[in-house]
Amino acid sequence: MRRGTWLLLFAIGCAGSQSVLDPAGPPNRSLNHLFWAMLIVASVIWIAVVVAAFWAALSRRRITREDLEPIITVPNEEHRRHTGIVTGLVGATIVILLLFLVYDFTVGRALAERPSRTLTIEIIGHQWWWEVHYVDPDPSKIVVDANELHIPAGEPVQVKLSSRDVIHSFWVPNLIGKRDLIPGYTSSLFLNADRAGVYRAQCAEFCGTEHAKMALPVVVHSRNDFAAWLSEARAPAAVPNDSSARDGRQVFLAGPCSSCHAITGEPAYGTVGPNLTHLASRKTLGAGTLPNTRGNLGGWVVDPQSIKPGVRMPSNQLAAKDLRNLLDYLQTLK
Amino acid sequence: MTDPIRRLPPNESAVAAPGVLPGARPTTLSDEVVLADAAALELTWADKPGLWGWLTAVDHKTIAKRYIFTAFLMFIAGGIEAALMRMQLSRPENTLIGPDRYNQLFTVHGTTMMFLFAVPIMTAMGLYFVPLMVGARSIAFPRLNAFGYYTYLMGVLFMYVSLFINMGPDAGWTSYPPLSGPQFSPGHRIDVWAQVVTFTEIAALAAAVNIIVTTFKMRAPGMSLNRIPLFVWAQVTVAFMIIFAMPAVATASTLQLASDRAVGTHWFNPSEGGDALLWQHIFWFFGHPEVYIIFLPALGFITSIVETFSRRRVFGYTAIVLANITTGFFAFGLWVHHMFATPIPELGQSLFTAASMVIAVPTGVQIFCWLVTMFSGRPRLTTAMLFILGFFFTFVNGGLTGVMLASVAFDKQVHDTFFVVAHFHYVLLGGGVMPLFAAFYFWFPKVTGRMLSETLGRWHAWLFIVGINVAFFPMHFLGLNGMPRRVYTYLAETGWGPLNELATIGAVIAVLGVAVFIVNAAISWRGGLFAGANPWDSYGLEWATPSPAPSYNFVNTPVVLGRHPLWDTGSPLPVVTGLRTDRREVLVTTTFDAQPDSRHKHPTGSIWPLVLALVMAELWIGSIFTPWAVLGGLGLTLLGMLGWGLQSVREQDVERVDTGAEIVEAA
Amino acid sequence: MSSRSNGWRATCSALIGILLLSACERENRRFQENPPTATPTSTALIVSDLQPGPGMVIPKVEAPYDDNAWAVSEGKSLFNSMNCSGCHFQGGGGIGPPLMDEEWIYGYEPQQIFASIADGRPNGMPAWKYSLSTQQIWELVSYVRSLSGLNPKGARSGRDDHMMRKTPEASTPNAVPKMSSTPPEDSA
Amino acid sequence: MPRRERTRCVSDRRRLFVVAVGGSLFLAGCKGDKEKDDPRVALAARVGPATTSGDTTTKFADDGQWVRPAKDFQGTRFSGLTEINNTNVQKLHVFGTFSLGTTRGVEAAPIVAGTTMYIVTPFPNFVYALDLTKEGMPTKWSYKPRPVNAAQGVACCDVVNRGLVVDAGKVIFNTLDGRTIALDAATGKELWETQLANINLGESVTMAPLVVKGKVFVGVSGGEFGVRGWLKAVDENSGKLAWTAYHTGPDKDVLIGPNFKPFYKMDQGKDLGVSSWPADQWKIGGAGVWGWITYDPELDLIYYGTANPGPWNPEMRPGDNKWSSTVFARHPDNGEAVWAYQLSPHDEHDYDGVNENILVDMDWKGTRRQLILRPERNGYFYVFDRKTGEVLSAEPFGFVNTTTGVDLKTGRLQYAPEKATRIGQVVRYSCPAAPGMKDWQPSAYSPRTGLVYIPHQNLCMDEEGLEANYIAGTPYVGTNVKMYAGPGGNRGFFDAWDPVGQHKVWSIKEDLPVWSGALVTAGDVAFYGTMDGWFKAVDARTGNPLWQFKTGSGIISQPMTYSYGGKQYIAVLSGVGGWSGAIVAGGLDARDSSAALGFVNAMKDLPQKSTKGGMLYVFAL
Repeated sequence: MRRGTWLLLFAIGCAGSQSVLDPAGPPNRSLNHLFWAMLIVASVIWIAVVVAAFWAALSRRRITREDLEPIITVPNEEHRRHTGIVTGLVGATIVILLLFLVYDFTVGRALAERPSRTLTIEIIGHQWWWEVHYVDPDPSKIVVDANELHIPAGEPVQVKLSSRDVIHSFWVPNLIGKRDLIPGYTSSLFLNADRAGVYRAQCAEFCGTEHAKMALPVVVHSRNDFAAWLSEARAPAAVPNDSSARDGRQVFLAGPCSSCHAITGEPAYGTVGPNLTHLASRKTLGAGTLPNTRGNLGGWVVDPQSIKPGVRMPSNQLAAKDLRNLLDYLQTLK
Repeated sequence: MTDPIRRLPPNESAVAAPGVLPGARPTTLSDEVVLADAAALELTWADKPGLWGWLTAVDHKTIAKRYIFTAFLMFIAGGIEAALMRMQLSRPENTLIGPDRYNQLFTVHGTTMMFLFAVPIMTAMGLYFVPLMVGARSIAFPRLNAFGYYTYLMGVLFMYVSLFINMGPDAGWTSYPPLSGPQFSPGHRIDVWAQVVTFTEIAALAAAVNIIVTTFKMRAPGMSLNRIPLFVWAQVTVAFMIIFAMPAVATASTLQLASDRAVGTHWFNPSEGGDALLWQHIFWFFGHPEVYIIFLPALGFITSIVETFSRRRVFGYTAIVLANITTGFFAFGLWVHHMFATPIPELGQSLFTAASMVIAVPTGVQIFCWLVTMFSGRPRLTTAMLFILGFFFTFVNGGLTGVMLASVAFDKQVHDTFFVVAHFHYVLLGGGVMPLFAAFYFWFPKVTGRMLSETLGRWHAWLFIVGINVAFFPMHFLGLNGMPRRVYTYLAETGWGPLNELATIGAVIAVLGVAVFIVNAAISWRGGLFAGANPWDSYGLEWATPSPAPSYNFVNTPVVLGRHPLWDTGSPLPVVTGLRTDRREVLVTTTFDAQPDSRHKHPTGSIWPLVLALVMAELWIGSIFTPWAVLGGLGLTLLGMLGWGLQSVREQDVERVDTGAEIVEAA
Repeated sequence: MSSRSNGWRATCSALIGILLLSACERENRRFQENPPTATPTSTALIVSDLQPGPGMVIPKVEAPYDDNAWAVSEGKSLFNSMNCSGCHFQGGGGIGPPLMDEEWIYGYEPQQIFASIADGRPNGMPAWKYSLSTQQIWELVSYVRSLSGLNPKGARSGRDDHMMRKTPEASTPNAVPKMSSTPPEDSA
Repeated sequence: MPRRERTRCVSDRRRLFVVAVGGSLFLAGCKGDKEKDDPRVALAARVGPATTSGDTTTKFADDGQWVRPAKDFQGTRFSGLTEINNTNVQKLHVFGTFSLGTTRGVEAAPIVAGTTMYIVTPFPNFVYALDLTKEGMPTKWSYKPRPVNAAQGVACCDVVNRGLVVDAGKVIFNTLDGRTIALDAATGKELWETQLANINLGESVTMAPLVVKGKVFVGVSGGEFGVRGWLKAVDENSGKLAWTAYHTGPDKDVLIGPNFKPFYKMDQGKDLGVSSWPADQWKIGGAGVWGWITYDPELDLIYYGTANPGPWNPEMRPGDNKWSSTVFARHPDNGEAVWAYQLSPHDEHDYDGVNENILVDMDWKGTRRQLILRPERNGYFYVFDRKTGEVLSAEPFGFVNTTTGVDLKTGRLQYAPEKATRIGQVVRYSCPAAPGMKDWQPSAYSPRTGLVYIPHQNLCMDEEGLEANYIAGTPYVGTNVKMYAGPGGNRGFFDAWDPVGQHKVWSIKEDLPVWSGALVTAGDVAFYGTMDGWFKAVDARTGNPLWQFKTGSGIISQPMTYSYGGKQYIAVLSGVGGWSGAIVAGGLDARDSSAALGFVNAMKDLPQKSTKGGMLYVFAL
């Protein structure tokens, strides 16, 4: 419980990489102003109503015989006074609501602004992972990645959302509110971050068995870092030098892996699962389910079903040596 | 309750009210006549004894009791599911319940609470008390009423049998396609959901029709529209809402989703020109009013309780009636605020933001009226009132977060997170369940003839109110910290563990509270203090007859001279006589002024409602497995309806009232 | 009241229970399990109706997922993502033979279909043994069987969220399977 | 006979064009008074001059023989033989038959060189040599190449073979599993064999090779299997690979060098075969060659078109996807590309560009030009300047709504955005359907009439994009397609097109798609076959039906004509199948409308109209 209390305080402070109240960009910052304004007003109203109710109920607990007589007729002036009070309160409610409304529209308009020229990223939802395309007018420069989103700070980024199966919802709490990925619709929102860091996005619309394990680390780079990252991301995978990794590459290409996964630069073009060209440089495995370590990767390859039950990746029975080599290879995919 | 019960002298002004029945001759009834009538009426109106009588029962109180009992069982079932989910979420990466089971649990929890508990129990309260409150012998369509209950019962059984054989629905109580569609939900789990929804819709519609007709055509003489108790007004508003809302979800679930799944239509298949968003529009066109269908009856409870225990007639009767109706009306104009994260044009979203904020006004009006009533009255803090305070504490919080959620920008942040989970549990538990518990404490004596223990009641109230707030308050922070709803687990690194642990502790406290209530009810059912006709010295007609109310409700139909009959006139009330005692007869009055209009012969017990419910259950459940069951089921249903209809035709009889009814003063 | 209610409630539950007993298997979702050990034996390779000697009985292997809606639907998704549909389309065939009709070249018994998928067949059917897990192949077996109605109806798939190409498997009439005389165009 | 026709000419206006059949004597007399009334006569009159302007086609023709499927290097399928003509074709009768021993679709042409007829069957690609000198055309020798059975699994659209070629005493043909084999024409002995394609990459070979200047040109099929398309040249004598031109990837693989001068800007630039694809996608980008190659000896260039890009689903391959659906002009010696023109950049609907390029010299708007006539799958009849690759004209020869036309300034095909194929959305009524306005079935050109005879289909489709998954050796398509008859309700046409006037001269409606090639002779008779087995002869000038014969199975092959011993023969292979006939050849189930890439839906009635077969029919007067 002490830990709980401590964290409750922490929660009210609400710092974190997946927190609405720790804005990392202008849109969420203006939303936070709206939130705090509404919260304060709402809190005042709540306290006032609760205090009034308790006071009314508790102030006259001593009951005399007379008190039990029901009051059927109320003197006119008292009635008028009551009417005045209620009318006043209702009026105040309306005024407060109007103010909320105007404030909300103002913030909403600001959030809805469409910057003219921006980087466009397509995010495609799958059960239960994210496919990310960094769009470029030159098709050969399009980068296909998965389960991690990289964006530059200080520049609005357009995110186009679509889904291949069921409804998902894209949500980076630190940056902006969510947007659904609905089959048959393409929608878009603008991400605008001004603070580099890693934020956590998570699917926010129930999408089936593993809805809980469909997260997306969002890496906000400084502008230069982003350019560097992007050019790195465009580089195809190289054939490794070391022999065990080369054997692992063979395991990958000859075994079941390449039926579902793609590695740019290698004859593996599967689209069923995430693109693995830069697997080793990712922070997590299984769409934000596990930290990307060698041990976890091994566990994931062999028995994903016990880590993320229901995931579309089957369990793989590999000889110990093959698994070792495969992991050696996968770890070269920076 | 140990307070002395005193008869109050009739209030002068109330007696001075103009006679409602011009031309009627006041007479006096002797005790002997009343007793003889009562005996005759008991013979006429009581359900038959034995198993057959039990199956053919149509007494609205019997049916409503079954309704309430079943629905409360569902509350317990839903609560157990909630407790299991809280156990699973109490710490990160818990493996107590796997995703497949968890998804079934939260779906069944939501569906149970919304469709099998909240709506049925709220309408059941109306089915029990509306006839009593309007001074009617019975409900308008008793057989339809029984049919509604059995249909609902079939839904309950179907849902829970399914859950136990691993066929529990698992796409959320909102069952959004395409997830709930044939491709992504193989098997029959979602079909169960779609048909359970159908069962409850039919039941709710049957109840709504009954409440409307009972209220508008069977009120006691003198109970003109402006004298209808606010409880009844709330029920009537809700009944109308049910009539408009339920067909929407019936269309979506039974017609569209089920046929997409069973016969391959393409309503929600975007490839073939269907639209996944169509579901959300139709569902929320029902789903949002649904919340008010649960909430408005609770407001009716609150008014009765606040009035009674504040010892003051409610302030702003007209305002509250109008607020009720306005709420019911606006409730249909808000549905898009459940869909702010979908690609809907911003202008449209703004309109729904505005509407969502506007609806806070009528609710505010009611809250302010009660506050003024309490302030200017002399409140007694009974258990019921304690729950009303719990309502103020909890519901107002939820209402205010609701206003915040109307903001598109803010809603997009917390939509589908634990913030929203906290919000609607605050609204539904605070605005629905707490008033319901208050109502249980308030009307239990009327239903059973015995008082619930106030001591246990206070334990119950405090445990429940504290438990609920401990369970759900932290969820606001969880939501703001990024925790989406409907997740079966979460990673330790998210930092959501401690608050979840706290929420689980809160859930345990609330469960204890409910356990205390169950114990209280079990003890008091047979062993509570005798209540007498009017233990709280309340004002409504339901208190003008013995507790529990006899099968015929009133020996003679009371005459109403004001909004608070027992306070206005005192007991015993003036009555009308002239209804036959040797056969079931009800008095039909005019819609506006409640002038006696005609006597209707009233239906007796019948097995057909049960039969029809069974064959229709066969139709719906069978249709999951083969579309041919629809044909067979339709045939059987037609036969069932024929049987029912023939029985009704045989018994059909209406007589106009000319001078049969008389206003008399009780001896 | 409740004692009486228990009576007929129990009867009612029992009835529905019996009706739905099969649901237990149909609705199971076994994500994590050891691949069914029933890998087919050499009997799977028998594709002839003619057996020497009297009274020879070919042992049958039950398909582990024939009755399991989830597994059949996983099989369907594999059928499409592993490009089975590229040759067999939605069962009507094209490059490969149709799978929704009553004719079977290499046998319709679960273990025969398993062998066809795992080991491939000479006229263009690839061997999937090394690309799919045993569990996945069994899921495919049951989906393939569902195409012509060889598994229980309740476990078959409804329409998918794509172009309406044919009646969904759940509504496809059951075909009576038979062996076709020869594989078409076997090489000279 | 002439008299009777004159009577009909006068009596029945609707059959007026019969008059034109009657030969020049009567034609002149009839034309004078009827010209104003019937536009079709007027058309015939207008094309008249073209017939007198001689062209190069006859230079290489030895009309007694038919040594390659298209008869000559220019791909005219025109024979100068006149014994069978529009006045006596009614008297044709079966001279001989021969069973091929196969039951899959037969798309090949019988080949006659010297006194022998050579036939290559569909998989398993038997080769037969029939002795024309003996009665009953007995088999001289036969050859069984024994292709790998598994190759059937990578043949998208039935296991067809489009023919063999005879050159310098060799019979050269391709097998489905990707081997090119040379046999001694006299003995059937194998001279050499070269493996060119790899079925494990989805590669197969169905086309007929072309031999030019000692090189055998072979292209790959497999646009539905994610191959990387190529054309290979093999030395005719040794079977050694001379050069390979890929159709995707960097310029050096495509054999694009300094002499590459495409006419339009859209086709100019460095390494477009890489930069017009998403990363790596060009490696599995399709663009095979399985249609027709023609050769212009004057310019010393070969012309051919490349197939569709892979996968079909265009959303998976943003960019122009060079060099899919492209016409290439290359030097045969080293494969160097001279010009290229992309017919359907970023192909949306499987509009392969493999159709024939018929090389003719004719007057074009007053000047004599070296042209390519090309009825294209995307529905347009292209006229190119074959020296430069300039598009002179591109007019639709049927109902097209997937595109709105070809911009002659930029050379770019203009797509209709509402018909674009999208993932997760069924786009309805896209015309022409995936097989195009005209698929592989080659047309014929008669220098006498100046008309191109186009056998083609009239199909529309519903199409939906899917996310295709690439697994080497398995299909890589990514669409759901459902085809059905186009406007008018008939599924096929046999049309005569005037390339100069850019319009249709006459048109014959056929219920089923016309999936056979065309043949036209100097006797002014055009031949084609139908999928229900009718072999038909029509008047080349008017389209008037003259004669028909019902063969045992549907005809989807290429008719040819030859003479032996001073007598003219017409030969055709009958055996239904191919993509359009897969429902019969493969015994497919029509309840699945997506079967055979959606073609089955349009051919549900075919099993009632035709059965499997494989038979040679030779006709003579």
